[in-house]
Amino acid sequence: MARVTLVESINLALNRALADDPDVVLIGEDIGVNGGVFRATQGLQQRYGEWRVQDTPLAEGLIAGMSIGMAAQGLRVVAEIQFMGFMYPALDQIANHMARLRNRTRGRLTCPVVIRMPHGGGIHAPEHHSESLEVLFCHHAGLRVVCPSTPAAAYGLLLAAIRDPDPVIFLEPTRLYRMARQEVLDNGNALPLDRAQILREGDDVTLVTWGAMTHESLQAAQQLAQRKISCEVIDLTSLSPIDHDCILDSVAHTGRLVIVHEAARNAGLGAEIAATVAERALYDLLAPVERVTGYDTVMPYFGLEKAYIPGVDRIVDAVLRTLET
Amino acid sequence: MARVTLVESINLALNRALADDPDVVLIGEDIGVNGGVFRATQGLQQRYGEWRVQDTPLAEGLIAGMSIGMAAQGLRVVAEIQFMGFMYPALDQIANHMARLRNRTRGRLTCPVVIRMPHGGGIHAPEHHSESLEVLFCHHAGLRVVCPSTPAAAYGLLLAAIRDPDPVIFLEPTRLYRMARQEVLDNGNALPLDRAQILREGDDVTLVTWGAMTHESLQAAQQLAQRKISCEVIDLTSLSPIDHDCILDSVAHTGRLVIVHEAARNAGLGAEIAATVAERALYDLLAPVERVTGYDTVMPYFGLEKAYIPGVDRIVDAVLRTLET
Amino acid sequence: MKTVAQFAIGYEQLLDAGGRPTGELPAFAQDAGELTRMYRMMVLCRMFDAKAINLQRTGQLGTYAPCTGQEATHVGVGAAMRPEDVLFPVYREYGTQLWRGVTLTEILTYWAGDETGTNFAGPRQDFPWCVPIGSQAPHAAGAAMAFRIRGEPRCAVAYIGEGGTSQGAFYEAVNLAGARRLPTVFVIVNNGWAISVPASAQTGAETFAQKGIAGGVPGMQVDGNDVIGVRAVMEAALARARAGEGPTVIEALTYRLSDHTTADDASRYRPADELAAAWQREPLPRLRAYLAAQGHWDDTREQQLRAACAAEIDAAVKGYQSRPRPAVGAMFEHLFAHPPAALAEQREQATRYPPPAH
Amino acid sequence: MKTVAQFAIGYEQLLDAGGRPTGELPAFAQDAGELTRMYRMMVLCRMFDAKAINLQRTGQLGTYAPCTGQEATHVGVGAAMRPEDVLFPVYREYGTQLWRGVTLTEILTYWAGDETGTNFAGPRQDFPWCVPIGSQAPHAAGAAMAFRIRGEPRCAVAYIGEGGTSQGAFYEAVNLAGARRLPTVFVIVNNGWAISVPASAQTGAETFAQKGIAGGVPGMQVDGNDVIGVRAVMEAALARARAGEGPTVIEALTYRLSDHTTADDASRYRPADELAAAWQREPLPRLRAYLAAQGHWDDTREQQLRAACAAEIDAAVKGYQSRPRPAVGAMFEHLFAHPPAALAEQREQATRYPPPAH
Ligand SMILES: Cc1ncc(C[n+]2csc(CCOP(=O)(O)OP(=O)(O)O)c2C)c(N)n1
Ligand SMILES: Cc1ncc(C[n+]2csc(CCOP(=O)(O)OP(=O)(O)O)c2C)c(N)n1
Ligand SMILES: [Mg+2]
Ligand SMILES: [Mg+2]
Repeated sequence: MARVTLVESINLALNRALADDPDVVLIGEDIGVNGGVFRATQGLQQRYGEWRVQDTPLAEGLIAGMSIGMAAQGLRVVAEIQFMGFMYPALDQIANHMARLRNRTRGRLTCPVVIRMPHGGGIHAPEHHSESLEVLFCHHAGLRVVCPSTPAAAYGLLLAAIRDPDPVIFLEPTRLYRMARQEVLDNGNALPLDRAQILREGDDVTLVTWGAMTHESLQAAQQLAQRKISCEVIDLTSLSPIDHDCILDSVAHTGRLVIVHEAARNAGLGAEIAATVAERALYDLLAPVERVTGYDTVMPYFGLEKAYIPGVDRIVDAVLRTLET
Repeated sequence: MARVTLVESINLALNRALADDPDVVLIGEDIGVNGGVFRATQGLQQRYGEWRVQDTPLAEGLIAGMSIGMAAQGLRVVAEIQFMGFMYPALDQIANHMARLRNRTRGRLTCPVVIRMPHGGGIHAPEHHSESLEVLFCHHAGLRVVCPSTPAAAYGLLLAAIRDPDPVIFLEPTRLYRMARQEVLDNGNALPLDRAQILREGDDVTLVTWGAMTHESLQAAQQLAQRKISCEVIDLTSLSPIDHDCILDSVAHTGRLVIVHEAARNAGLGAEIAATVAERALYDLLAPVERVTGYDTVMPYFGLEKAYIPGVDRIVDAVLRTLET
Repeated sequence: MKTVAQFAIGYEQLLDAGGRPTGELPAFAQDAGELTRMYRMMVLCRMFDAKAINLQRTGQLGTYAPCTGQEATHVGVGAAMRPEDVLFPVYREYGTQLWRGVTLTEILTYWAGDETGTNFAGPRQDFPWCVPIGSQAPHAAGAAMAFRIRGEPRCAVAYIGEGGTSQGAFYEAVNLAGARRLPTVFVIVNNGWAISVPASAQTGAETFAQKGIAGGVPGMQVDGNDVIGVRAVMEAALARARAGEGPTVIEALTYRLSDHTTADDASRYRPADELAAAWQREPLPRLRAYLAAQGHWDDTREQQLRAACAAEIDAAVKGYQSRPRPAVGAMFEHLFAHPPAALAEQREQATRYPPPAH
Repeated sequence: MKTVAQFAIGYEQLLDAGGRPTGELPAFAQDAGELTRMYRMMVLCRMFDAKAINLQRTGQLGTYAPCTGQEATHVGVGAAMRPEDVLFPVYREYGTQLWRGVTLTEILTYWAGDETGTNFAGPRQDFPWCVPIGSQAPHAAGAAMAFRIRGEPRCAVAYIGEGGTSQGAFYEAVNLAGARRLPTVFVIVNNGWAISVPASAQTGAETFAQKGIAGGVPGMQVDGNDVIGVRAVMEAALARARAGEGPTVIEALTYRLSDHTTADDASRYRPADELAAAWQREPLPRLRAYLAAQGHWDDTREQQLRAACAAEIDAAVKGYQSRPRPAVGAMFEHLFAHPPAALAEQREQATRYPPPAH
């Protein structure tokens, strides 16, 4: 069992999938010799050849579109979009075809595609390299959206996503790629999709978050623990479908909910969580819901990105506000 | 003062804008000789010539992209996307450039562009002609999103959108294009952006809706009135920014909130409204919030579209549920 | 300045507008049975079109996209393909689809707003109709990539209208196919119009065939009303592709003799004389003239054929009209192989609120 | 099969790799002052590159995209344009931008992650750097459309990397410009690589210049390390455009002598011998050799020039380092001319939570 970073665990899972199943094919920009700009695919083209680990021409719409043709032919395509801000040209194919082909043909043609992409900012990168656009995928039926926050989760969920017969958008928290190491057993075991994960149990307030913001949320929980405030921290992990039961159970216990995400607040995924609680657990709530999110601005150039990404202070204050009542 | 349909009021506003301001230019597919597939631009190319009312090559990404170059040069571009399902290839340009150019250049270059497109289903059209994708625009800072539901609102808001110095996504409820007539004074007066409109005052429940669903919502309110239940019906009109004050005032009065929209439920714009109420008006709520929405499926082919679009019954039942407590 | 690259676009026509061969005809055209089958399919399409338009006008069908005028292109392409090839149609290439085993009933069911129409019983791997213009081209390149990876001697055939060639997705697909020498044939159906926009306004390119050059893919034009010419160039392109020599772009010059769809009124924008002239070049009489000149056709056979087609169409319409209507639950059933739990609740709700019958 | 269209791609080089004229040089090249200015700008770019890379390596700048090797293309294009033309750059064409009045300080400010760097004091209508590859091409076509509508004798110049030509947006823009004869010049900078992907894997096209043919736009190649050649073909293309004769696609053949950006390590994927060979063709020595051969240059002048450039760069770096840092509120200020009320609340909140100083 090796202690690996999140990006290394992705590499392990991709390697495992390629080794296990000859139908698995990787495509993307600079994923071949270069091993991807984050090195997620490092060494894989050398091992599996130029057709199974393939650099495409520079066109994200093409990457998504060709994936559909390949997948409908029975290949299991794992496509990389280099940065999330570049996924827009792919969205037409993802929303209008990938998410719909099974339904459109009443099950005749299917799209077992995983689209991997980095998610979020905080790495001092140029414009368009730090976006958090998960909600744009979540709103589309026919897609699963997954965002692991630990190496082990990344490994098991990526394998699950690749083996799933339907399209999965797989978001990789850029800031966490190399932040920490964890023991990951490369045993080919997939983790179940569609499930949230409780990262820390607590009694006073429920914190729901995902991706790199799990980091700040756990730090906030720790700070609050010193003030004898006990936070339950839920890593949503599956952004679509949302594991509402996990959240509702926790809110039934704590009575307070703070949602933390890096994406812009307006019509972000936090809204769906808050709305569901307002519908299904209104009477459990002891205090108004709080959302701690990116602002309704565009992600600023990196000089101000730390002012945009919710910090521990903002989370702590939001939790304290829910306890004022 | 003429009694006109919604699509005719759009035509009046476009004509007025072209007549008043030589910088106004219309672009789109089939908007010239053909006057647009819904006839919104009927007669305008004949009147203003082939350069000011221009058919583009068949490419929505291009339409959005060229709009940016034109607008940054000081033209006021009104672009038509033929159906909302075809807006995806334009989203890259809209999100990555149109919404950002002012901010990116610190105000040096701006994008006074209006992108018009039909919104919603119910017209027996083929696949991709009936989408409700407003939330994909709303999540992006730097855009305004407007959706009028009456001919008079369409006229005044379209003029406001064209005169606004920033990009506005202008959604036209397809099902209402010819449903009703209203007196519209073609006097060149714009209506204020950013405001919701109360279509019907009431005391027991607040219904928030927009676009074609105002129709079913008003019908539901009428049915409920017969049962002595008084609904306040708010036409959101400005989908981004949301006029939260209008909603919060109403909920403070009624204590109950039902949100009605045609778009899919998951991460739809209704979630933002419910979330904001759960944050800012929790103690006003006498009952859980209800959302009556399209299902989390893809918009079905038209044989089942009436099963997808929320009907009056579903709205009535949701209102009744809020009154059970 | 020295010249570093040169390109030429050729034009093929094997039967002229009067049905006269322009030279020696290819082998398949020596087979009267084969030509008759092709003629039969063209007539079936023409008659089906009329029926479908009629069904739409009488409220028995949704919006329908006719194929009248384009039958030679559609049938020529279909006849050149092998069953194991995969078709990526747009929305009006019924001749190709029918040749490959899609049924008239499936076509009607699709235009009635029912997804079951796309669940072809025949060519199981063929893609369904593709409404977002241009977006099918990358699917074809992707399928061809799969054939290439697996070393299968199969081809992907992507249709696109001349209007559709303005979409970047088309170009991206051509470029990929060219870069990787994928077994793909892109058939540009230049029918003169993209709804109300004439081909001349769509591009400054002298031909649509030359769009391939941007991707290093050879392009050529063919008289799209000459079914023998279309089939011949298509067979050659497929043979090249199967031999690993890469993709081809074929521009078929034909004409949309009908409205764009039943929701369109072409008289708003299309000059009447242009339409009249196009009727002079249309594909059916020319093949019929050739068959007759060869002694393989006469009025009796024509009447028999038309009666047989009418019967086939009637039977299909009956099948269409008596098909089971989709249940409300159908919209939830095929989204996922393993649907998330929440969907079951919504399905239950939808079933409680059935739509008003119509 | 008859031929219906023919195309050729030409290649231009006016100074060879040794700095020897290949024929008669254009008028501007008779003006030693002008050539010296061009040489000066190329040297400034080269030296600035080194400085910026150094700032990045020492933590004083963010990721930076170098231009080393491409100076002749950038300066040649800039020198051919008029001030009233509008530039649509990608991200490394500093030579063009500097020629047009963008400052070194603005460039550094941009790469420091500060939007104020894009608020050029000089060319107010030029577009800022464009990160999403290919997406600037339609902007250029749109600006050219505005010039056309208003009848202004101005041109839009869009840069794109050879990798960027794979994006549909590029093709869509070329097609529009061709269809409407818009005054646009598309400059494809073929520097051999798109990060780790070689030009040969990007397309099956023999040249990138031929991508114009798809849109009916003439294309040509030029030696992109020959600043005289680049400026000459660019001037011709701009003159054509201004005369209403439509757009041109120019492929400048050059080489990225550096890493893709400071975040990249080209030694992972790029053969060392290819790089070494490219250094033999690089642009600076060849113009210098020509100037020297004409008696307009010598070591003293070179040393003076380098000292002057170093001073200019130092001053710019000082200006950069002492620039005002953006306040947190800046991210709210320029979203809208008339910001919605809710934004003020968020701005207030953001101000309460300033980021940790760094
Ligand atoms: C992306 C997209 N934009 C717009 C439309 C609306 N539309 C349907 S058909 C059509 C014209 C297509 O013309 P062409 O490609 O020449 O095909 P044809 O109809 O002539 O066969 C348009 C604009 C669409 N279906 N998809
Ligand atoms: C849409 C998009 N996809 C991916 C990237 C990441 N990326 C940045 S530069 C680059 C390669 C560009 O190559 P080329 O167009 O040849 O320009 P060059 O860097 O060689 O000047 C890539 C893939 C991007 N910026 N935008
Ligand atoms: Mg057409
Ligand atoms: Mg390059």
